[in-house]
This record gives sequence, structure tokens and C-alpha cells, in this order.
Amino acid sequence: MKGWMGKFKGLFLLGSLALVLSACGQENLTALEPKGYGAEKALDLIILTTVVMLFVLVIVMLIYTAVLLRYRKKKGQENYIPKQVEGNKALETIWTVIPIILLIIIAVPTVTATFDLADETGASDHLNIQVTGNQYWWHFNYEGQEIQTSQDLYIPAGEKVYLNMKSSDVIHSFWVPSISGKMDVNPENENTMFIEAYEEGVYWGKCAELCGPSHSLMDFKVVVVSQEEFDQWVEDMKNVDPKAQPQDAVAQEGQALFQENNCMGCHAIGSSPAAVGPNLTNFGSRSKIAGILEPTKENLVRWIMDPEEIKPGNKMTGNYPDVSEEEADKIAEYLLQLEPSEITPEDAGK
Amino acid sequence: MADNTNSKEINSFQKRKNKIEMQKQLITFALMILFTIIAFVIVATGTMEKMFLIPVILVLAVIQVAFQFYYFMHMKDKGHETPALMIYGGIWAAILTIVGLMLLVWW
Amino acid sequence: MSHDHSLNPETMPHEPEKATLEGKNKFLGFWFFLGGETVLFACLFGTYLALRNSTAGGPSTNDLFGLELVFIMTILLLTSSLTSVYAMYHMKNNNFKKMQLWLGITALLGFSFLGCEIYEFTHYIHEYDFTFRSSALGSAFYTLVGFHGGHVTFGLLWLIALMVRNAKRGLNLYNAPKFYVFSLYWHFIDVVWVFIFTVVYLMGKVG
Amino acid sequence: MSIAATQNRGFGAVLWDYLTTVDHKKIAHLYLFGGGFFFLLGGLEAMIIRIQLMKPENDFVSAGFYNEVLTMHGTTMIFLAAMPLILSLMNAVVPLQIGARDVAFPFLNSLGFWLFLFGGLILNCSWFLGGAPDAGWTAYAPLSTTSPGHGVDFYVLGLQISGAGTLIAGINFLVTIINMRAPGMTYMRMPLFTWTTFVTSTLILFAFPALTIGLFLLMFDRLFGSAFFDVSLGGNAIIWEHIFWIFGHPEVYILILPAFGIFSEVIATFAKKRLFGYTAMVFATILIAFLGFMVWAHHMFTVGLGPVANSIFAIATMAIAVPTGIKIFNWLATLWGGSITINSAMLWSLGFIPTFTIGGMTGVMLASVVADYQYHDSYFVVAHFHYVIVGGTLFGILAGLHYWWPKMFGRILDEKLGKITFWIFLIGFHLTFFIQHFLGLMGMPRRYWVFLEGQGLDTGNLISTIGAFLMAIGVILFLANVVITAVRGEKVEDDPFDGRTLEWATASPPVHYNFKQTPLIRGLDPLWIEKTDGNGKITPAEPVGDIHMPNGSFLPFMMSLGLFIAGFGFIYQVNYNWAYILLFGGMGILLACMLIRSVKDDLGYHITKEELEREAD
Ligand code: HEA
Ligand code: HEA
Ligand SMILES: [Cu+2]
Repeated sequence: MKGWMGKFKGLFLLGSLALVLSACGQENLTALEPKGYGAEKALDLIILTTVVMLFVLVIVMLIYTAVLLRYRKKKGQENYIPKQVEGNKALETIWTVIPIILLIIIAVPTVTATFDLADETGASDHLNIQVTGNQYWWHFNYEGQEIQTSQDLYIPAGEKVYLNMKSSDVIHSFWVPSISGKMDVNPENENTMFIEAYEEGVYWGKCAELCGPSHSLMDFKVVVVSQEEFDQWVEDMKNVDPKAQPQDAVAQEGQALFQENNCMGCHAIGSSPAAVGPNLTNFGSRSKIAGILEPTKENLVRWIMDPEEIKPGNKMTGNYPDVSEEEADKIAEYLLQLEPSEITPEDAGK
Repeated sequence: MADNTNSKEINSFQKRKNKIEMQKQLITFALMILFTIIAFVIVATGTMEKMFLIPVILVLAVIQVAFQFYYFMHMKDKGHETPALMIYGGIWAAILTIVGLMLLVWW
Repeated sequence: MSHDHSLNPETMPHEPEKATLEGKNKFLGFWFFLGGETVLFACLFGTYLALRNSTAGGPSTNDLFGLELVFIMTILLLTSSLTSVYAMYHMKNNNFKKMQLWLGITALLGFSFLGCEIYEFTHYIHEYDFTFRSSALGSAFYTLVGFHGGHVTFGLLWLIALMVRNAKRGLNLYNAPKFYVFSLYWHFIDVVWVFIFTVVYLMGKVG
Repeated sequence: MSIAATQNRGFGAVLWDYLTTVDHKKIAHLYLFGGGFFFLLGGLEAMIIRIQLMKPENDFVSAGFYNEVLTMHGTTMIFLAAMPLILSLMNAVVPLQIGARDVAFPFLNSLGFWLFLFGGLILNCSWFLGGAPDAGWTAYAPLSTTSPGHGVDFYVLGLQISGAGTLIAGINFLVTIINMRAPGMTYMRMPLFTWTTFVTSTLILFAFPALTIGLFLLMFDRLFGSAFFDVSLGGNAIIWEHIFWIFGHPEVYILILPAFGIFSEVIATFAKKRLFGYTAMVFATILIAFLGFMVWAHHMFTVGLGPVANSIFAIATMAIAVPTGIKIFNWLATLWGGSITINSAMLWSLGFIPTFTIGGMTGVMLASVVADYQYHDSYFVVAHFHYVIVGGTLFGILAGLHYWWPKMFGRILDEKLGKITFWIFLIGFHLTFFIQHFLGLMGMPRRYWVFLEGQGLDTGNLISTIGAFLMAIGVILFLANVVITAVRGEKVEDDPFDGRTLEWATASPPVHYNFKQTPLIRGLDPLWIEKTDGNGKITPAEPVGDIHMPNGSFLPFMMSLGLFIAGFGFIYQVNYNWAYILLFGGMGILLACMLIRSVKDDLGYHITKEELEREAD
């Protein structure tokens, strides 16, 4: 009866293999289809270690199955007493030495890759971005460029970009699985990592260190565009006029309401570094509202009316006067037309 | 349970041994005081380069502590093998902890 | 076999603290406890070393510490370690009176040490406004040194309880391990202090 | 005090007996029920987690509550379920295996239990007093220092109190094993479960003080305004991570090593073979423990410690695979050529081998730093540690319970039900956790209250939840088995499994003084030696004589109660002045009890030779 225990495991493995082959998860989110340097390095190691591990597992399972098939107590031999073996030097040496060799096989590339990814020597020749983790949103400050954005991180494809990361409150962790592994965002020490995305696209980023009730909603996007598009985006962002009047009347009313309710106390439009709340300069081009909602007006109104319902524990709730649905609607109208650049996530391919 | 046969009173041999032990402990004490004074003096007078000074006072402290353990607490005596093992275990974990916290906290 | 032999002061073996199984257990268990305490203090030292420069604009260790008082405290505690050695010496010679006397001296030295420490702390608080809450350095300093002080305090309470409890009945196989284990504890406190004066005060003075 | 006598006494008398007992066998029962209760609680929390994650953007529980449940699940399972259950088996078995009449410090043994229980109660009181801790079982600062309400305060005090109990238990077992082995039981003749208990206790001794200090620092920051983790005053939150993991990694070996010991006993017994490579097994255990202190930063690869530190810790971590591998292969070699009986205890052991091997291998994969940048804090890690903790520790506990149940209670668990339980649980387990490896790599971080729709994570999570329900059924079947066995279980003779070690040489359950005469040990597997080379009976090492026994005491209960009360004082002094009454009152009770313990002679009592001879009839 127990023979099929081993087979059962085998089935499991087969099944899961099928699963890997058929679905690696959502494109631009999964770590199994790397689109960047760090993720590629990681996947190489994942594959290498998996292969080594499967090799060991197969050996263990072979012995295991053999044992269970051959050495079950036999009928009619209930009183049989096996030989009491103490040990076997040769065997024991073998199963000490072989694992050591296998470990060396995985340790060497591990160490090499670790130093490779930690290399910061070229940082000053590249784009440097200051990343700030906040309870439950991300802020990006393009160093030396006077550009501030939140939630959507624009970077050029095929370029190393250095991220200097620090938290303003608790520990967060910056993770864009398909581009690179994660790096913690600590409150006292600045961490530096580089990312390099190979292809244009909008990639999902997630916070990977428990940071409070809305930890699971602290998503962000990395928008990878071509170098030319990126340059244009930079140009556009630099020339933003934070005071610019919107065209249509509703939005103008919205802008007035935005001022009246002192939204600017926390948020900024333009390159001012005020960072209690996300920077809204290019809010209209954001791929999501609050990192998670589809960028529709209804959703924005919902957010403005009651952010708590969407992101529990967020720092916006209760910090501004109540607004009526009508007012929220106008503010939303204003915010959604904040599109200083033609370069939007839609330009990032797909 | 160990009932004692020969100890209606402490015999003189044992007494002598205790005395010798006590003398050793006195010498240890004198050395400890000496080390303490040296450590304080070199810091107070500031005669030594900081690079040397810190290792020197640390070494002095370690020697003192070894004296405490081995002489005052008898770790050198028979029947202290397991205590010594555990103390060294503790010191091992302690060193790892301190090195970890010193080197890997700020960067 | 009489069962109260362990209470008979006449039968005093060479190592009274380890003459019974209970005694042996206590002896060993306490040593192990000290092994654990080593790690406990290591964490405090590690934390202190990590935070020794985190003054948050307040006074630094160099501003605060004066060596004279620390020296006196060190001598007090070192001497009390020796006096407790004397006490154990007399215990092994089954001289209860002298043991009590030396333990008494140990206690006195311990109290003087504690007095100095309290003075030192109040001094820092009043003169420098350097408190447990004023900076990470303050927290780490008071916690490390305070944990040691707490150990001294507990040791003194323990010692007094032992001395008072056994004053009338003298030494026996039941209480000898208790005295012995106390002396181990007291030496260990001294060990910790050696590192405190070296790592906190002397190194703090050097910067 | 035979079973019959116990049953005839009134409920009050039994209760009082358990409240004051210092007998290691009864304390084992207490740990079993305490740990079992908390296991159900932790399991219930696990079910809440799985129900919430059954489908995307589920709103079965709120975000804040989810974090509380997840924190309490981890904390409860590790500190209040797994460790006490292990301590239960240690208490039940180790003194018997070394031929001792009790542990070295019976009083402290009971104190250890009550501290654990009251610590666990304090922690769980938080549910009713404004919310449980919600910063994860790792309680990273500054999230934990800034978490509103008192949840994390309950975490700090609950773990502090129950941690003290564990430390006491560790020292107790160390001394017991060193000082109280029967004549002839040299170190290299100790059964492996005793060995692993010994090594585990050393780990406890050196790891728990770190937790103690960590919790103190957290408590000072939260309740007394210090600034260890307050960046604005120069504090540093990484310190907490180091101290927590300096404790935390040895902790996972504290969980697994005793299980290794259990499997070694079970496998040798039911393969009817001496444990293959005994010496290697012992040294592998020691090596694992030793290395276990040098790898803590593998939980911190993404913290930013730099490539040098990361590489060193990665290599040290990988090294642990070697001694663990030695163990796996030695078990297989023990089975090889044996005459294997497969019953419930053996099923759990056989199920363990592949399961744990997978878990260990994902562990080595995690140690591969750059790959860990992807795995870390994703469901891959959740899968890894449930494979080793459930597949190792929990399977070990269940194997041990099935194996030693007759020794502990004199009745044998139902075999048929036992086998069904195993299969349902095993299938459920793999359904739940295997898929989580892939969920992690597909981009699902752990500690997520919801996962969003359209990210390809739906099916995996659903399967996982279904598996969890199967596990719950398994657990319920096990409970049913316990109840059925208690009501109409088969009474067993002293040695139902043809055992090899000393515990099978006494009655089931053993008399309260364990052995009438201290046994003389002639080699490894002493009972087996006597069965094959002797008359099947252990030779006594002493004539029948008076036996010295410790007195029961109510003080451990009172001391723990004192700390329990003081715990509330510590927590509420922040808000209310009256809480100082609790604080000082509780500490007063504790100190008073300590004083009583110190000044009141407790010499125990003797069972005379005559009584022993009478009882034998
Ligand atoms: C019982 C508990 C237990 C055990 C035994 C282990 C065992 C191991 N663990 Fe695990 N671990 C946990 C419990 C445990 N772990 C927990 C709870 C966490 C998460 C904590 C949290 O964050 O909440 C964790 C997290 C964790 C991490 C951090 C992941 C992260 O957060 O990013 C790492 C990284 O290195 C790791 C590694 C290992 C390794 C290498 C082993 C090794 O000891 C495994 C060794 C065993 C084998 C390798 C299998 C048998 C060997 C052979 C058959 C020989 C041949 C093998 C080879 C050559 C490879 N573990
Ligand atoms: C010993 C340790 C242990 C054990 C045994 C388990 C057992 C289980 N755990 Fe574990 N788990 C942890 C330790 C453990 N866990 C830790 C340390 C964490 C990390 C926490 C953190 O991140 O901080 C974690 C996190 C964790 C997560 C991740 C949560 C997240 O990151 O968001 C999940 C999700 O699936 C999970 C599921 C389970 C399941 C389904 C079981 C099952 O095996 C449970 C089986 C048991 C039952 C199902 C009980 C059934 C009984 C009843 C239902 C009856 C109840 C009746 C009464 C109360 C009368 N656990
Ligand atoms: Cu670990």
C-alpha cells in the first residue's frame, strides 16, 4: 500500500512541472520571465540550484522507494531480526563529500553574482534616482534633474539606473520581480541598487516588507520607455508649470477646490520636494490610482471621498476637510488632466 | 548520595591546600588591580596612540576576566569541564553577536 | 540510613557545594545560566557599541564620563570579588562565622558600588540632561549599565536573604551550594563590570 | 499513584495535583494540553488566513485584522505550540531514557511550564483588549515600535514571560542529562532523542537571552520612551533585526533537532535495526547547532549588508546542508536491510523524509543570495518554512505522540484512524504549500492581506486553501483519535513496540518514581541488548532502597501569576496610574514567592523500601 507514497510524490513533481511550463504567472510581474539584469541573474541561479536540488532529491527518492519496496516486514518472517549494522565509513564519507561538491557548485556562482549586483562603481555616470518609501506609496526624485514623481517610475530601457533608497517611516522593500530582486528601504541607512530593464513595458512593483495594514496595496509601476522617449519625458517634466490653469471650466473649479482644501499642504505639483503625500505632477498619466485602482474618474472620486475604504491606515484619511461628491468630482476632473508629458505608460510598448 | 567518611573535621592536608589556593587567588587579585590601574592610567594620560590603546585595554580586560574565571571561579579545577565548555559556548555566541552588531548596523 | 544527614554541620566534605546531587545540579545549572548571561550581556554590549555615537545632539561619552568615580567603583567591585573568595575559603574550612563576616564585607562593598552608580546617574541627568530618553546613546548606556546595576541589586538582596536565613543554623550541605552559587554570581557581575569599564568608560573617553 | 488511584479522586484533587505537580510526567501532560490548545488556536488563525486568500481581493477579514491574525499565527505556532509540544515529549521521555527518577530541577520544571502558559495567555488576552500584535512574528522595528494600541506590548510581555520559561526548561534538561544518567549510560550510549534534547537545550541557552534583550529593547522603546529604534534620536532599526535573528535562526533548529531525535528513535525501532552511523548522527547534530549561530543574516540578505557579509552568510548557511544530509542518508541506511513495520508513528516518519528534504533544499536555494533577492518575503519563503516546520517539526511531534502515547497514557492510539489522518494531512499539506513556491516566484509577496485580480495568482491560492481544509480535517481526525483512545482505547503492556531504549523498560505509564531500582546500562539501546543478549530485563544498578522524591509546590503557579499580573501593569502604566498597582503587586508576588522558595527548606520526602515492596504486589 505504501509503495504509492513514493509515486505520489513523483506525480506531484510532474504536475508542478507542468504548472511551471504552462503558467509562469502574469507577464511583467513574474520573476520567471526576466526582463531585466537582476531578474535574469536571479533566474540563472534559481535554475542552477533547482537542477542541483532535483538531482539530490531524485537520489534520495530512489533510495527511499527502494527501501520501502524491499524492506517491509515480510509475511511469515515476523520474528526475523535484521543484522544490527553500526555504520559504514566509506558510505558515510561519500554522502559527506558529494554534498560538499554540490554546494561548491552553487556557492561559486552565488558569490560572483552577489558581488556583481552590488557593484556601485559606475553609479555617478548613470541616472541616479532617490527612492523614498512611505506608508503606502513610493516617491521618486531624479537626482540633479529637479523632477519628482510618485508611484510611476520612468526609466530608459537598456540603461543602468541607480536607485538610492531610504524610508521616511517604517521599513519597506522595493521589488519589481521581472526586472530585479528586492532591496529593503530602511529608515536610517541609504541603500543603493541598480536596475536595468531590457525591454519597454510597464512592470509591476510591490512592497515586500510588512509595513502596516495596507502593505499589500503599496504597489507601484516601473515604466520603461526608450531612451528618446525618456529624454522627452524629462524635458516635459522639467518644464511643468505647477500653476497652469486647466482648459475646461470644471477642472478649473477643481483646481480652486484643490487649493481651498489645502491639498497642497501635503501634495505637490511640480518639482517642489514636499513629500507628505505623493507628488501629483503627472497624475493624469498614472497607470493606476493609489497604485492599485484603474485610472478612471469614478475610482478617483471614490478615493477622494473615502481613501480609508481603499487603503486602510493611509495617511491621507482625516487630514483634509470633508468634500462632497460634487466637489470630489471636480477635483478629480482637475487631477486627471495633469498630463504634462506626452510620454505615458501607453508609450511603453503594449 | 555522597556521605562523607573522612570529614568529621577538615583535615590539615585539605586546610593547607585551601591556603595555597588562597594565596594564588591573592596574587591574581593583585594582578587584576595592577591591570586596572594600567588601563586607567594609559587612558587618563593619553600617552598612547588610539590605534594601540584600544586593543591594549581590551587585552588587559580579557586577561582580567580570565583570572576571574579560572582562579576566582575555579574554572581551572577538576570538575569544571562542562562549565568551561558552556562558558566558551557563550563567549562564542557573544563574539558573533558583538561583531555582527558592530559591523553590520550602519553603512 | 538517616535522611537528614544533609543538615548535619558535622559532616563537612571538602567541596560542600558539590557533595549532594542537588548541590551538583545547582552548581552546574548555575554555571550554564552564566553561559546564557554571557549572550545576554553581549547583546547589550553590541547594542551599545552600535549606538555609542548616536548622541542626537546631546553630550557625547567623552563629555560625560569622569574617570575618577569609575576607578573607585571598579576598585570597590574588584575588592568585593576578592572578599567573596575569602568567604568561600572559610566555607571550605567550615568556618561559618568568618564566612558570614566576609560576606558581610562583600555586601558593604556592593552597596557602596551601587551608591556610586546612583550618584553617577543622577549627576548625568542633572548636569548634562543626559537621560534614558534623550538619545539612542542614552538609552543604550543606561540600559547596559543599568542591567549590570540591576544584577548587583538583585545579588545584594539575594546575599542578605541568604545571610539572614542561615545566620542561626550555620553551614550545612543544604545551604553550602546556595552560598557557593551566589559567589559565582558575584564574580560574574565583576566580569561584566570589567568589560563595562573598559568598553564603555575607557573607550568612551578615548572616543 | 497508579492510574486507577488518579481516576478515583475527585476533580478538585486532580486539579490541585496538576497545579502543584513537579513530576516530569505530569508536566509533560500539561505541556501537551497547553501546547495542543495553542496549536488549535494557531491552526484556526491559519484557516482564517487561507480563507481570506481563497480568492482575489477577498474581504473576509479587514486589513488590520489580517495582520493581527498572521502575526498571532506565526507567534502562536512557534512559541506556544511547537516548542511546548516538543517540551512535552522531552519531559515525558528524556528522564526515562537516561534512567533518572526525575529532572534535575523539578521545581523549575513546573515553573517553566506555568511561565509558558501565562505568557501565552497574556499574548492572547490582546484579542480582547484592543487588538492583537500586528507587526509579524518578527516584529521589525520601527513598524513594531510605532504600531498603535497595545498589541505589540502584549507580544513583548507574552514572549518575555514564556521565553523565560523556555530558558529555564533548557537549563533543566542540560543539567539533567549531564548529572542524572544512570550508571553505565555514557554520552555515546545516550539515545538520539536525549542527544538532540541536549543539543537543543544548549541552543536554547545561548539563543533565548538574545530574544530577552531584544524584547527588552522593544519594551523600553514602546513603554518607557527610549530611542533604540527611533531614527530621529539616532536609533537604528537594523539592531532589532540582528538581535531577532541571532535568536531566530537558532530557534528554527531548536524546533527541528528534537524532531530529528524522534525520527531516529522511531525509525530504528520500526526498522528493527540499530541506528546507522550513530556517531555521525551525534556529531551532525552538534555541527548543525554550531553552524546555526553563524547564519542569522541569511534572513537579512536584502537589508543591504553588502556583498561581503551576504556571501559569508550564504556559504555558512549552505554548509548546514552537509550535516543535515548526513542525517537523511543515515536514516535511509537504517531502513536499508531492516524489517520495516509501518504504523502511524512510522508513517509520519516516512512522510517526513521527502517532505523535509524538499524543504531543506528550498532552504539551500534561499541561501543563494541573488536568488533570495527574488524569494525573500515572498510565498516561496512561506513554502520553504512550512515544509521544514510542518514537514519536520510537526510531523516529528505527531510521530513522537503516536510512538510514546502508550508510555504517556498507557493506551495506544487507534491505528486505522491514525493512518487515515496521516494521508489526509499529507495530501492537504502538499496541496497547500507546494504551489506556494510558484506563487512566490510569480510575484506574490508574503504578509499580503489581499492579492489583486488579474495577476495570475488566483488558481494557486485557491488550491492552497483547499489543501488547508484537508489539513484541518486531518487535525480534527487526530483529535477524534485522542478522544476515542481516552474513552475506549486499548490498554497496552509496558513495551508494545518492541522498543530498544530504556523508557520501554518501565511500566506504561511509569510509576511516579520511574524506576524502582536505577538501571545499569550496558550499551547503546540498552533494552535491546538485554533482549538479545540477556533475559530481556534491565539489570538494576542498586539494591531496592529508599527513594528520594521532591515535594509538589504551588509556588511556580503563583510566581507565573505574579508575572502575568505585572505584565498588565507594564502595559497599562502608559495610560493609567492604577496600573502601577498591578505592576508592583505582581512583581511583589513574584519576589515574595522567590523569597519563600529561598528561605523555606524543601527537602522532599522519601519513599521507603517497605512501601516500594508493598506497591510491587
Ligand atoms: C524547522 C525550521 C527550519 C529549518 C530546519 C530550516 C532549515 C533551513 N533554512 Fe530556513 N527558515 C525557517 C525555518 C527553518 N529553516 C523559517 C521559519 C524561515 C522564515 C522566517 C521568517 O522570515 O518568518 C526560514 C527562512 C530561511 C531563509 C531566509 C529566507 C528569506 O527570508 O529570504 C533562508 C535563507 O537562506 C533559509 C535557509 C535554510 C537552510 C539552508 C536550511 C537548512 O538547514 C536545510 C538543510 C537540509 C537539507 C539541505 C535537506 C537534506 C540534505 C540532503 C539530502 C543532502 C544533500 C543536499 C544538498 C547538497 C543541497 N531559511
Ligand atoms: C510551527 C509553526 C507553524 C505551523 C504548524 C503552521 C501551520 C500552518 N500555516 Fe503557517 N506560519 C508560521 C508557522 C507555522 N504555520 C509562521 C512562523 C508564519 C509567518 C508569520 C509571519 O509572517 O509573521 C506563518 C505564515 C503562514 C502563512 C502566510 C501568511 C502571510 O504571509 O500572509 C500561511 C498562508 O497560507 C500559513 C498557513 C498555514 C497553514 C494552512 C498551516 C496548517 O498546517 C495548520 C494546520 C492546523 C489546523 C488547520 C488546525 C485545525 C483545527 C481546527 C480548525 C479546529 C479548531 C478548533 C478549535 C479552536 C476548538 N502560515
Ligand atoms: Cu534561518
